[in-house]
Amino acid sequence: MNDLNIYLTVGAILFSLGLYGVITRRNGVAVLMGVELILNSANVNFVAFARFGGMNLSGHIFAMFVIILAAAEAAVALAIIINLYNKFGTVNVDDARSLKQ
Amino acid sequence: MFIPELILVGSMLLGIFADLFYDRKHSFRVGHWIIGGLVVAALALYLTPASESITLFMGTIVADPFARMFKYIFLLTTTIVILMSLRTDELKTVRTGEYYLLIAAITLGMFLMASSVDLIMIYLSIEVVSIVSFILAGYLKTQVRSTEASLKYVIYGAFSSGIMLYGFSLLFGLTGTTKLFEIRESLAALDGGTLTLTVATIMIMAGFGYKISAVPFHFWTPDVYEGAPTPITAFLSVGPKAAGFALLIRVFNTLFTGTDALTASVWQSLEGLPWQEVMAALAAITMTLGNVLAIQQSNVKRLLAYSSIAHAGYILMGIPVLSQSGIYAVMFYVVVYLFMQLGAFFVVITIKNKFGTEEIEEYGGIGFKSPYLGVIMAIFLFSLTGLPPTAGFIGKFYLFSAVIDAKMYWLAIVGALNSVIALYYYMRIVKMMYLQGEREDELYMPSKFQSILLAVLAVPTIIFGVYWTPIADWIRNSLVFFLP
Amino acid sequence: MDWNILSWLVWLPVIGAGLIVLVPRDKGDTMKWIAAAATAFQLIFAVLLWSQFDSSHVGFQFQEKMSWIASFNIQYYLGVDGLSLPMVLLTALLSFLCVFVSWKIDKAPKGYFALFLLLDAGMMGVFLSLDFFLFYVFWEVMLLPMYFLIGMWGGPQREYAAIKFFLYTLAGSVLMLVAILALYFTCGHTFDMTVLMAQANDGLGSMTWWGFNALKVVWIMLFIAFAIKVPVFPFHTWLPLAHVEAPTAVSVILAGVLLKMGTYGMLRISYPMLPDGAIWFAGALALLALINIIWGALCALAQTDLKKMVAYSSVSHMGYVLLGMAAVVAAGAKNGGNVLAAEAGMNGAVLQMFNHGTITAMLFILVGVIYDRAHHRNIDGFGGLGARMPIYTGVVALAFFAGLGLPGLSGFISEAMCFIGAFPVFKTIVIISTLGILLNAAYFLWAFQRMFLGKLNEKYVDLPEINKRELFTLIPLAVLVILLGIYPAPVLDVMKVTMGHLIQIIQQSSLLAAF
Amino acid sequence: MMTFAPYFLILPLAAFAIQIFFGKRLPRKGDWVSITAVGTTLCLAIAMFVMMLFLYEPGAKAEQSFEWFNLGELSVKIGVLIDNVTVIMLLVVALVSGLVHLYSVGYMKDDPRYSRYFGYLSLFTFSMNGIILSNNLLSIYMFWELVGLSSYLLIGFWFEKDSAANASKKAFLVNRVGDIGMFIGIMLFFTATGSFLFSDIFAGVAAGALPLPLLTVAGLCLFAGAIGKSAQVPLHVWLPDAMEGPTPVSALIHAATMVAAGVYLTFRMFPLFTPEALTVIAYVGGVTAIFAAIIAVTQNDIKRVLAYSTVSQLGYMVMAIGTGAYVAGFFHLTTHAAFKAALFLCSGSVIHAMHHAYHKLGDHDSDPQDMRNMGGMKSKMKITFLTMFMATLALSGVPFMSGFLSKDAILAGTLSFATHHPEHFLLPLFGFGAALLTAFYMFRLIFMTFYGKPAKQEVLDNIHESPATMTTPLIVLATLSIFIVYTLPYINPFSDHGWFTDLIVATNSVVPQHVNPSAHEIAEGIHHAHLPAMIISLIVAFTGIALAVVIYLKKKFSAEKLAKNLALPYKLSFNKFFVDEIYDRFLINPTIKLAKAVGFFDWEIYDKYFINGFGRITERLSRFIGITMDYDVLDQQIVDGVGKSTRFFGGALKFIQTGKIQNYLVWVLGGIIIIFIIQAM
Repeated sequence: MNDLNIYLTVGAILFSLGLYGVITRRNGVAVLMGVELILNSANVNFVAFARFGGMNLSGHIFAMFVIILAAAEAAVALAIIINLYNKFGTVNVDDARSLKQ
Repeated sequence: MFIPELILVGSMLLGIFADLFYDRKHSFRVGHWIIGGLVVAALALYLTPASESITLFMGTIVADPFARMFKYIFLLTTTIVILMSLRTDELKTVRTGEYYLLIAAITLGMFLMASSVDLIMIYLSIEVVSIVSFILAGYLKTQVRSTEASLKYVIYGAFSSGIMLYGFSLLFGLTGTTKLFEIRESLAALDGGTLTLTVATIMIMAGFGYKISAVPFHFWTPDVYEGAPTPITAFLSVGPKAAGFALLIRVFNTLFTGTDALTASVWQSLEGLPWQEVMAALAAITMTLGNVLAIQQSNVKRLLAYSSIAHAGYILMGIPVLSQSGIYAVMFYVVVYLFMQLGAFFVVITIKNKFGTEEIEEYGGIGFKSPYLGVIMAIFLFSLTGLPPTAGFIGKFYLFSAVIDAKMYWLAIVGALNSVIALYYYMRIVKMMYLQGEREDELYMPSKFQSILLAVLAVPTIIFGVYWTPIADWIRNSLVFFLP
Repeated sequence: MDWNILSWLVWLPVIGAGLIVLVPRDKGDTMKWIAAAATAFQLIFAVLLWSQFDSSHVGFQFQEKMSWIASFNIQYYLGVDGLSLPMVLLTALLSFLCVFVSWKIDKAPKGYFALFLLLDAGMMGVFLSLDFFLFYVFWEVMLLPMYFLIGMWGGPQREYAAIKFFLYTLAGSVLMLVAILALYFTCGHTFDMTVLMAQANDGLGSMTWWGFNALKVVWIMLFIAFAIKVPVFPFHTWLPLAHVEAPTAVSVILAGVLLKMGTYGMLRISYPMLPDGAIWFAGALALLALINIIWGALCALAQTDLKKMVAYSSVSHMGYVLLGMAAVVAAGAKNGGNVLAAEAGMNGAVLQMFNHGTITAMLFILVGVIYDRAHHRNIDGFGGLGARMPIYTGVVALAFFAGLGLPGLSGFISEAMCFIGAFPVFKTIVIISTLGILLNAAYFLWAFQRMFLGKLNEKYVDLPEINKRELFTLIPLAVLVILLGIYPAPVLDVMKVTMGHLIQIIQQSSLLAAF
Repeated sequence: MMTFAPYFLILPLAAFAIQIFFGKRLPRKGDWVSITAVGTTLCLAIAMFVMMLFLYEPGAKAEQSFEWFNLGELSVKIGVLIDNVTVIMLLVVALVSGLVHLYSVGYMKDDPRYSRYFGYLSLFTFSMNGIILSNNLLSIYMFWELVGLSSYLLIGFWFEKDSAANASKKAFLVNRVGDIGMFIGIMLFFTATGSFLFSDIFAGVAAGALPLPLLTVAGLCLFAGAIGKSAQVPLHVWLPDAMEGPTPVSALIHAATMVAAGVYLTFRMFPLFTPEALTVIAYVGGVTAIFAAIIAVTQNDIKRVLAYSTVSQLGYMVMAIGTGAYVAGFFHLTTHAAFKAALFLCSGSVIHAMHHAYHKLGDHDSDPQDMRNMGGMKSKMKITFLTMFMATLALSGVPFMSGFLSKDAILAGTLSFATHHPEHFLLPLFGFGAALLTAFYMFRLIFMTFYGKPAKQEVLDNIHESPATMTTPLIVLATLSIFIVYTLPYINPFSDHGWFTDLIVATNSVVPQHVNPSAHEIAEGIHHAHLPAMIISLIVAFTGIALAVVIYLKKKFSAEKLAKNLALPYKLSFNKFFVDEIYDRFLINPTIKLAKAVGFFDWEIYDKYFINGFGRITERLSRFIGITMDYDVLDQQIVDGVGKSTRFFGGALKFIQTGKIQNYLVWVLGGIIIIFIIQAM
């Protein structure tokens, strides 16, 4: 199989791992890492397509933006998790369950 | 032109600067600055030629009547929400300077959402709105519920935007470009839908679905709405939702339809990709689930949250119709929905301030304690139910007519029966306010400012129910998309 | 008539309501007098309208038409014909009387009378509007005041009754909304009833939805919407509850006017717009009529609550109306074009609507009178009142005998016309439903005996006799009941041309030959 | 004559209105209002009668119709028909009614609702005249129910008595059963001929508007009305109970006039009846005659005896019409009106006397109507006794009395009918049997009341003759039961030939294809059967009287012993063959039960569980979805599932980690996958 598919496979695996992490990790930080994985899997795709698809650079640009936003998102999320830690004394997302039906 | 956006940014910077000089007590004054900025922006928007439709920044965003109309909606929503926030007791405890700045930032994000035509810009704008809303949802750091709401919101948001992003990447791979119109060309060129395209579509749908809180991407809504400060809840249930719909309309009708979309009055979905059945089904499920779940809520904010899911379902009906009249109905409903939803929330805030409760059971006799609030609330609730002669009825009327015009009778009947369910739980509030309790001797009249703001929201709700030709025309004129 | 009398009829109560809202809330009597004045003027206008009406003229008179929402081709379009005129008079009369019936309301009189006038306006609007959209708006607008009137001034179970009424009716009317829009888009993008009458039948007849003939689907949707109001058998259970819980005046309006809207809607909309549907459905309609008559009568026979008994008697009596309406197919070719029967049935149906309006109004007012004195409505709880309150007993006797269709009182002639009309087509059904005559007599006489005959129940030795105000509300109705019983021609003359025209429309339908 | 007609309706109606609204405030409680009204009608009736006599033309007939209302094509006409029959009926009603008014002045003297009583009487007179004058089925039906109303009001006049209240309700409802049949008949005729007028209907039927079987049915439906009104079997049950009303009312309504209305209707409709219909009618009449007579034999309540005898006599008339001898039937109607009214008024005066006697003795328990408490009154109440005796002779069919002539004619009719149709031999048997019993029970009544010893002597001592207002009517009516009144100008006590039979001419049937015998043939047959009939009837009448004498006067056998020996028939007769009990058991109670069941189902089951079911289902659904979305459930079901599956796919995973917010995400994934599946398909 050619190079593009290798990259895509890598991206897909990353994506799945990310999903799995987001869904199964209790630790808030770990969950965030799962999200990062998902985003980066997308980045891998973008770059791969841009490179092997023999196309313009917009793929790379997109990846750049995603990285930036991921950083911003992570910053906000971490802040919130810290706040959570102050409130609940833990970073386990599943301890926050005061809001329910 | 980009001037209104620039003005927004400017007023934001100004606000940050001004905030330095306010102490904790007076930092709410920033809100006034921002309102000023919004007004000026509105003015600027008004001054830009109405029918212009151009692209900016290398074709990443457009300025066309469609976007323009939504910008007005955003400005109005933001202004009202800021006015609410200035009056709510929830925010008395914290320093609110940044709060208003962040709201302004969201407004900017929504502006971009309504007008972006490039995948990058779409993702960017969505993230701007999302990230800031995360912060606002958790703005009351000291409150457990608020913190928890923001946590759930952020994880959920990041997750679904991630999925959407992955979908974008696939789409990009299929077509090799990020510009909607070019993507559309190549999609039309590539015969039939491939599996990849389907996957991409659905992943994107997930991203948008999360923004407009459509089933099954709605789970964050009740918790976040209940946890967040009420003005933010009101804001989230109107502003970003409207932006989401604007984006949804633009993207889906640009990408996944036959090339005649946005010009013809009725068009087809991209062949090999019959997404409108799915969308219709989503609409039906969304409104039903929203209503059915709203029935058993005991907390008014939560009830309104679920009902807002139901309303998303109604609005969603207009999109799979794939016709001008469908989009028209959506825009109309968004306008109407703005008034009644914000109004209902503001009444909730006022009642919370005065009587200190959000529980339906404790609303007993408010209609007698404060006739003004009672009547106003009743108007909003009837409108939300969709009873004539209120604007809500007209909104539903347009939606149903669009659906029926497209011969989707089953969807129309589902929607109609749903409004019966809706009647039940909205009436529960009315029942508590009026059918309980007895005549009181001293009546509570909200402050002049609140009364006026309530009237400002309530009067259109009635007027547009009786004579809505003006906004009808306005919307008809704004039903013009940029085309390359 | 260059001044828009119809608009006045509709909007006068709204003006009244506006004034009442302005009155300071401790001035109860002022409000009552304002309400009385508004409804009195309305009544005068209605009588004026009656006198000016040209009964020899087919089609709508005093039309008022102006564009409302041009973009959707919605009009503000009012008009009156032989079908709506009696209903208009009935509405005006009952509203006027009911103001005095509810004179003793002292809980939040401002809200009560304002809402009552709004209700009045809504009913007038329904009977007068010729634009389908306008019709629907009025139809819905009526619900809100009704909800509050039952819910705030009603009996112990009022909240449940109110919401049940509301849900029931709304469930029907949303279907009507869908039907309206279907008509709009299939029949020339208009809500103008007169146009729809011309186009709807052919417009829908050709289409099929989900394998059904579109016309039948629309007919069914409309029928359910109206049947819930009538109420036709499976949809009738909101009625006893709502009537029992509602305050007297509201029960009067509910039974006297609102029930008529169902049958009015069928005659105004379903029949002329979808004659094929009317013929296709006539058999079922007759059957439902039979069930209504017998079922309602049996239920009434079983009741111990006087008001509930009267409520169920309404179910039974509205069955006669349906029977008369089903008779229209007698004009069909297959039935030998028996126009006589069709006329008897259709006119009988409308006359029955009017007469039942007056009779049942009397009955509910009388129930209210005794309830105000004894504070219960248990039939077995009284006894021998005839000796104690002779005048009241006399009036009740009049009302009861009118209710059981005694000749010489208005109920008889309309019921007889309905039967005679339907007889040639639906022999068996009519013969069975004549049992209704017997059952009606049974429960009315039985109740009368249990309440007024026999030994005087010593609990009520000093029950006060009916007072002047109450008599004032009853006498006009009583007079109408007797006069129309002896000489129904005045009302019939007003409606017969319209009805004849309607029958012609049905006759022209293509299905009729095949029926 | 036509000009007189309106007054027969207007005057009594006006009197009714005045009495109801102002009666209490008028001098003498306004009895004079009603009396004047009915008196005037009486004068008018007499005037018309005289005119009729002098015109002396059998077929005399004046008719006038006007449009009541029209609906375009359909025009409903009603109107007035005056012929000899009408005139005679008017006279009968006016006369009896007038006398009863007069009588009531004394009888009802100190009743609290005196004025209302006269109002009701006027209402009755109004509606009865309406029936007589109508020339169409519609207005007949209307007045038909109105007499029902007035009878309801008068039976229940003393409504404090539960028995009276029940009786009135029963009367109205039982009549309504018949009326429904009548209404169906009217609808049949209207559907066929498009009109309610007799003339149109006759013409239409003659033209064959209805096929014969249908015509039979229609005729019988009309006759059902008569069954109800004239208390024929099986709807006779209301009449005996109706005796709860004041006695003058029983005389007027339930003996002389209203109950005759059924016969009158059958008489009017005679031309419409097919032979089959007539046969049915004849048998209904015959059975009624014998059936009621049997019951009358054992009753002890003086009024009930008379009530059953009324039923039985009405049966005679109906049977006469059924057998075609309908002139005789109408003749009997007339004569019967006189002497039966007399009998009732006499019994009234007896009861009046007894009542006062008991009242004076302060005895409120004993029943003043029970014949066992009476006896020996002959000496005390001469006038009453004499008049009653005459009337009894008339009723028992003793020569020189009107009853003899009319009953004789009827029997002749049945006899000739039986000779033409031997298979119907039962009818004459019924007739003569009834005649025998009639004579028997009437004299039983006379002997028990006026002869022998009273149960309590002191009661007898306090008996006084009634006032003149009461006795005058008795005398008048008694005189009217002498044969000569009806046979003038001929004076032959053994032939009914006279002005009456001359003026009342038989009309031919309009039934197509001449299936019915013509009036002439019928008349011939009757003429031939005349002599044998007379002989037999004389024999049976005197046998009956003799039996009565032996048992009740000479006391040769004791009635009690007889009763014991004939236990079963006695029981049956005494308990009126348990008809009421049967109806209660098998008709009324089941209906009430059904009603209760339906009411219960409608309210407690259909509404509660089905209609509210929708609401409840929605509620449940919401709760259910709420729960499934609740976290704990999700932990167990979904997430563990995901965990397991991930372990299954992903390989080694020590333990399942689960989160709460993540449950949402699981749902999102699930949703995406589902959508994908749908979409991909």
